Amino acid sequence: MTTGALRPAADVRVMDGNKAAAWAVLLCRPDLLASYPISPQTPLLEQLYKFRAEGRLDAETVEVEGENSALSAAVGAVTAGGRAFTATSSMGLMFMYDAYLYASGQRVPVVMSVATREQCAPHTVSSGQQDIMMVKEGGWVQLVAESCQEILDSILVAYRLAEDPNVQLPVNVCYDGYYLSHLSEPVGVPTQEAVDRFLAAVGVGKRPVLSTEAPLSFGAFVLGELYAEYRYKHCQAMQRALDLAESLDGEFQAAFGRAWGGSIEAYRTEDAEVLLVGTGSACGTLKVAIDHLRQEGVRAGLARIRMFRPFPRRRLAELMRGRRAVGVLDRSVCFGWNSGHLYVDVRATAADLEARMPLVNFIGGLAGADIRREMLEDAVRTTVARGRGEPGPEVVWLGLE
Amino acid sequence: MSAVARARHHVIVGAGTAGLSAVEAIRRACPDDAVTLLSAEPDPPYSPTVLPHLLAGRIDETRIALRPEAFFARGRCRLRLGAAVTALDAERRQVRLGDGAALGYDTLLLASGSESLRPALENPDGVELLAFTRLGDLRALRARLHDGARVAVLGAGLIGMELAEALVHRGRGIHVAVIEQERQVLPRSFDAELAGEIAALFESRGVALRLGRRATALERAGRGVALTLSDGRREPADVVVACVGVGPRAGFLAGSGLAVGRGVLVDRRMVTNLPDVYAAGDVAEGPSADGTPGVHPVLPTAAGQGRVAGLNMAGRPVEHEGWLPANAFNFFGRVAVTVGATEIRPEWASLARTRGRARGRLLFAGARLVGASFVEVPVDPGALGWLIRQGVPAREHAELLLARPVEGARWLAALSQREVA
Amino acid sequence: MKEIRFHGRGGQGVAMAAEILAAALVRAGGFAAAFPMFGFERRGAPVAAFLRLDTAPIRERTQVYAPDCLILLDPGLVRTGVIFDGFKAGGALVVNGATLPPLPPGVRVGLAGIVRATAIALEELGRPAANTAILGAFAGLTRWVSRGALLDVLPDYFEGDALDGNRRALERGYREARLVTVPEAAHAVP
Amino acid sequence: MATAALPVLRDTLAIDFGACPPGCRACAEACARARTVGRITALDLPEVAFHGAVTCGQCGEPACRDACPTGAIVKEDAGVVRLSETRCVGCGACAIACVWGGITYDLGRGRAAKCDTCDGRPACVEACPTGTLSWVETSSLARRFRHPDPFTPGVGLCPGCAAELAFRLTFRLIGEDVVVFGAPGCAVMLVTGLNASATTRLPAVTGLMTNVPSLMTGVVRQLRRQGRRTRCVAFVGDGTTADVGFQALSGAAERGEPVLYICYDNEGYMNTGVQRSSTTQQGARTMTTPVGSERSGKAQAAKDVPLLMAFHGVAYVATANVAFLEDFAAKLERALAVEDGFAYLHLYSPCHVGWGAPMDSALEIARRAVETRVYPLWEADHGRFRITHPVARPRPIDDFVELMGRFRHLGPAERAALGRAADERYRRIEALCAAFADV
Repeated sequence: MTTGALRPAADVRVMDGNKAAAWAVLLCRPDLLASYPISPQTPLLEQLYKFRAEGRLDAETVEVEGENSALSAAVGAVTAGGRAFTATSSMGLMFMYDAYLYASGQRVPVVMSVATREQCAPHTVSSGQQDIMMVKEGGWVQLVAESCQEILDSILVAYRLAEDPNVQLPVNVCYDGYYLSHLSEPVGVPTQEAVDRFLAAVGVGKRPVLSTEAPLSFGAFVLGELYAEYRYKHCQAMQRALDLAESLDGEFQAAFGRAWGGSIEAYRTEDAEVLLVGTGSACGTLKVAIDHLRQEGVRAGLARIRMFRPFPRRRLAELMRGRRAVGVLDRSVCFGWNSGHLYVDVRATAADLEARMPLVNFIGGLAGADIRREMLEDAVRTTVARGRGEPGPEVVWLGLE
Repeated sequence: MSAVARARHHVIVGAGTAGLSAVEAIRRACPDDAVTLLSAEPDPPYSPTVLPHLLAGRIDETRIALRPEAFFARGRCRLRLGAAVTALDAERRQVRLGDGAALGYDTLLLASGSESLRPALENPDGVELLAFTRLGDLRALRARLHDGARVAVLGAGLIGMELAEALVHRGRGIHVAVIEQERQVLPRSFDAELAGEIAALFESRGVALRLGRRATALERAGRGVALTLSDGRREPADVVVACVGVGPRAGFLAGSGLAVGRGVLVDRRMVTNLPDVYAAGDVAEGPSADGTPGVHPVLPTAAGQGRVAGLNMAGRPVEHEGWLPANAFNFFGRVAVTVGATEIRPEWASLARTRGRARGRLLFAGARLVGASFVEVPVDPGALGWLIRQGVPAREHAELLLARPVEGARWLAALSQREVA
Repeated sequence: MKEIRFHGRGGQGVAMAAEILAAALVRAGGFAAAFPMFGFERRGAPVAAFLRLDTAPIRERTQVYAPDCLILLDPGLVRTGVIFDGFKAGGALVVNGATLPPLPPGVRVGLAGIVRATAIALEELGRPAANTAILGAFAGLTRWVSRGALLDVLPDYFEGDALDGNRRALERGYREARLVTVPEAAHAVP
Repeated sequence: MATAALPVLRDTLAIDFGACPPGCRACAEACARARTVGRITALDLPEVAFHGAVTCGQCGEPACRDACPTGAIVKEDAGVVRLSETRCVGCGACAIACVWGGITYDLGRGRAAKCDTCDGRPACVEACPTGTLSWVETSSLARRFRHPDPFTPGVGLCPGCAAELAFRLTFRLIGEDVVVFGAPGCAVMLVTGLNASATTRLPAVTGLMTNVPSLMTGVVRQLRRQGRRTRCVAFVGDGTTADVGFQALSGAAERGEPVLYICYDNEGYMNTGVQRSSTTQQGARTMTTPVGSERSGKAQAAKDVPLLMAFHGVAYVATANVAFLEDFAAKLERALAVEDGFAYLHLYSPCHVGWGAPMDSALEIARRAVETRVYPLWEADHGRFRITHPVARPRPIDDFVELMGRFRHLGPAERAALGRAADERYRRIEALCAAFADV
C-alpha cells in the first residue's frame, strides 16, 4: 500500500514542515495560540504570527515568557471552552513537564506539536527524538509524522482525537526537527470547508467547560479510590484513542483523499521475512532502502509507528507474527535499558507472540547525525542475517566505530 | 493541623442578670458550646428590680422579660424553669435538681442571686410575714392589698423605701409605715443630711417613719396584726413586709466544699475555690474596685461579673475590674445618685455645692475623685464611675464638676478614655 | 532523480535558494524536496542546502552525498576542501563570481558556469543576497528548471520592491551567466 | 444559587471630638427639639477651653443593655442600641453602667433616653454648622458585600486562619461572575475541594504552583473572546507568587493580562510544615531556617514582591492587610475597576500556626505589622504611588516581634535591626510616593 502519496495539484504548495503545521493550525481555527520560541519549532510560530498579522488567523496570541506558561495558557483556554494550540521542542518540552502532566491528568484536549530535538547535555540544537521519548509516559496521545503532508494531516486528526467526547486527551503531533521542520516539499493544503466539515464532529459544547452558570471545580485534590478511578478512566480513554485512530483514517481518506494507515503504516509487509520497525522521517529513507534491497531479493517490510502513545501493541504484534527477525530503528536512547525507546516497546510487544524471533536495535541519527540510506540497507541486511541465526550484538549504533 | 477543642457544656444556676450576661459572653466566645440555664422560678427570667415598678403600676408583667424568647432559642442554650438546684457535687462535676436528677457540667456558674433575710422577732401566732424579692412575693402582697390597707414595712433600706414609694404611688388610701432601727432612712446609701431630706419627702407623702426602732414581736390583733416596737409602741397593720436586707441565696451549696463568706468567695475571674465552679452577681463575694471583697447586689455589677464569668468559662482569661458602689434613686420624682464612697474619711477632702434643692458633694483623696453624690441634679453616674475607677486627677476641675456635673464628668471621662484607648 | 547541493554563507539566502528552486520545480509539475543543513544561526557561517528533484514523490530524508549539481554562492568555501565531496563525474557546477575557483584534482565537471551574482544582487537589491541571481543562472545554464517557473514562485517569497528587485536579479542571472571551459572537463551536458 | 439575605447595616454618627466652635450647642438643641429629651450632650466648656459633643457610640456589647432590669435596651441587628421607653422604669442602672456618656437620664419623667441615630436621619448632624458631626459609613465594608459568602459548608483550614477571612470577604465583594484560581498551598482548600466535593460555589481552577497566571491568561482570553466580562481572580500563597511561580506571574504582568492576582502572604511554605519562602521576614525561625548555635533564623530580608510588581508597570498594585479590611476592600474595588490590565494585591495574612502565636492572634499581628511599619499599606494606581495608611509615629518593633514565637530567639540588636529595616522600607515607599505621586 502506498499511503499519503500526493498527486501534484493546484492546491499544492512547497513548504517546510513548520509551515505545513502552521497551515494546519490555521485551518483548525484555534481560539488561542500560546508560544515560546525554541529551535527548530520557531518558524512555525513565526508563520502563525504572520497569519495573525495578516488577519487570516482569528486567534488570541499569547507571547508567553516560557514553555510552562505556553502550555498552561493553552490549557486555560481549552478549559474555558476554546480550542488552543502550542508548539515546542527539546528542553522547552522538559520545562513544561509539570504542565504537561497537568494537561493530561485534567483531560484537557489541547494540541501541541513537537519539532523533535536532542536534549542537553551536551548542548545541541540538532535533530533527534529524545525529547518526545522523555515524555512518552505523560498520558498524552503522540502522533509521529514522516512527511510535511503528514504533519498537516496529523494536526487535523489530532483535534478530532483530542476533542472526541470519548477521548478528551491532549495530543502531540511530533515531527523530526530540521529533517521535517525545515524540509521543503510539496504539501496539499485542504480547503477550509473540507476541514470545517471534518472537525464538525467535535468542538465546544461537547465537553465540560468552565462556566459561571454551572460552576465546576477543575484540578480538585483527590485521594485513594477516586484517584484510581480517574487513572482507570484515563487509561480507558487512551485505548479508545487507539481505536479511534484506526477508524478516523478511513474518515480522513473520505474527506481528503489520503489515508495514512491509522496507528501503523505497514510498508511492503505482506510477504516480508524480516520486519523493520521505526518512526519519523528516517522511515522515508528506510522505505527507499527496502525498495532497493528488494531488487536484490531481500524480502523486508516496514512497520512505521504513527501513533506512538497509546502504543499500537496489538497491531504491531500482528505485523511481527511469523517474521524471521525484527529490526528496530531508534533515534533516541533509553538509559538503563541500554537500547532505544522504541526497541523496549517492541520487545515488550514480542512477548505477546507465541513464537520468539531475533530482535535487533539500531540507534542512529542522534544530534542531527545523518541516517544515510547505506546505513539502513546495512541494518536491513543485519536483521536478515539475525533471522538466519547469525550472532551479533542486540544493539547496533549506526555510524559509530 | 490544629485539633479542634471539644464543645463543652456550661451550666448556669440562676437566670437573672448575671446568668444571662454569662450566656451572652459564652455564646460570643464559643458559639458551639452548650449552655443549660437553670431557674428555680416558674417565670421567664426577670430582674427583682422591677418589683416596685410593677407594684406601682409603672409597668406590667408582660414587659419585664430580660430577654425575648428568641434569645433562648438561638444556639445551644436550654432554659429550664422551675429547676431548683438542691446540691453541688464538685467532685463528680454535677448538680442535683429538685426532682432528684443529676446534671453534669464542664463549667458551672452560680448566679442564684439573693434572698430576703428574716427579721429576728417573736411571732407566736405565726402571722404571715411577706417578703419583696420575687415575683411570687409581689403577687402575694397584691392579693392582700385592699383599699385603705395598712402596710408595715420592716426596714428602710433600698427595698423597703422603694416598696413604700410604690405603695404610695399606687394610692387607694393605703397607709404605709416604715420601721427602721437606724436613725435615718437608707443608712447604707446616703449620709444623714440627705437621708433627712428623703425622709421628709416620704413623710410629706403620708408615709409614717418609725426610725431608731425595730420590731420585736408580731401578733394578731382583731382582723389585723400588731407589731411591738423596741421602744414599746405598737404598730397596727394589715400586712407586714420584711425588707430588713438580702443575703446570698447559697443555702443549697452547704456541704459542697464551696468557700462562702458573706457570699460565695470569688477572685477577679469569678473563680471559686472549686475547680470550674464560678459565681457572679448577688450571690458572689468578689473584689471591689479597690480590691476589698464584698457582696454588691446591684445590676451593673451583676452584669459585669456575669460577663467576666462567662468569658472565663469559655476559656478566655479576663478579670473583673471590681465593683464600685453606685446607686440611683428616684423617690417621688426626686432624684439622687451616689457613686463610689459615700462616707468621708479623715484624710479625704469634701467639696460641695448647693443651689436651692439641688445638692452635690464630691470626695477627693488627693487629686483623685473617690466619691460623688448628687440630689436633684442631672448627673452621669457612668462617667463619674469611670473617673473614680481610673483615678483620674479631677480635683482641679471640682468646680466644673459641681457646677455642670454631666458635661464636666463626660468631658474628663472622654479625655481619659481617649488616652486609654 | 537529481540531487543538488548549495554552498554559501549565512546571509546569502542559501536555504531560500533551495526552497525557491523546489517550489519552482513543483510548480512545473515535478517533485522536489529541499532542506538546509543548519548549525547555530549566524551571519557569515558556512551554510549548505540540499535539494532533490524527481518525477515521483521523494522519500529520502538524508543529506545529499553525491550531488549531480553544485551551486556555489561563495566559491571561497572551496578552500575548506569538502565542497566537491561526492560530486558526480560530469556533474554541473554553478559558481558565483567572475572565474571558477581552483578545482581539486580528480573532479570531473560536465558543465561549468559563472555569474557575478553578488554584484547583481548589490545592484538590484542593495544587499549581497545572491540567491535569486544564481538561481537565474542555474536555470539558464542547466535548463533543469524554466526561468518562468522561477519567476512564478517569486511572489511567494518576496513582495513589493524586493519582489521587483529579485525578479530583475533572477533575469539578469539568467542572462549574464556564462558557460566556461574547464580543463579536462567533459562537455556533455547531463 | 441561593442568595442569602444580607443584613442592612446602618451607618453611624461620627464626632470629631473637641472640634466644635465655642458657644455652639446646635446639635443638642436640635436633638431636644426633635426628640423632646436631648440625647447628645454639647460639651461647651469655656472654663477649660473645650468645645465638643458626646453621645452614644452604639456599642457592640452594650453594658447598658446588660444592666437593664426590664430588657428595655436591645442591640438591634442593624447596629443601633435601642431603648424602649415603654419598658423603661427609670431605675438608672443603664446610666451607671455606661461610661461613654451615652445615656440621658430624664429627671422630669424618670426615664432614660438614648440616641437611636433618628433611624438614620440624625437631627444633630443636620444642625451641625461645621461638619464636626457627620453621618458616616461605619459599615461600608459590609455594605460592599453585594454577594453571598461563596463557601459551601466545611472548610478544612486551621481555626483562626486569616486567609480564610480574607477569601470570604474577597468573594463577597467580587461576586459570582468570577472564576477563581488556586495553587497547591494552604488556601487551595478554599478554592477547590477534596475528591468530589467543592469548597466554593464558584467555578474554580486549581493549577500548579508554577502556572497559575498562565492558566488565567488562557481562561480570561477565551472568556473575553466569548464576550464575557467574567473576572479571573487568583488567590494563592507567597511560595507560588514570590518563588516557584514568579516567572509566570512576571510574564502575565508584563503582558498586561486582564486578571486580578491576589497573593495571601503568610511568609512561608505553611502547607508543607513551615519552611522559609523568599517573603519570610529576616530573622524568622522556620523549619529550614532553624535556630542553632551556628545559624538562627532567616539570614536574608524579605523579597518585596509588590514593589517588584509595581515596577512591571501594571495597572494597579497594592499591599493590603487582613486587619485593615476597609482599606483592603477599597483596594479590591480599585483593582476591579481595572478591566483591561493586570491588577495585583499583596495581602498580609499572618499564619498563627507557623509563626508561633495563639490561635486568635492573626489580626493583632497583622495590625501591628502596619503600626510598626513592618508592612506599609500603599498602592500604585497606574504608576501613582500613595501610602493609604500613613504611620507617622510607628510603634516600637518589639510590639510586633513579641507576638510571635518565630522571633523569640532575637536579641535586642537583631530586633533593632528589624525595626530599622522596617523604617527603611517605609521610607522607600514614601520616597516613591513623593517621586511618583502624580505621574
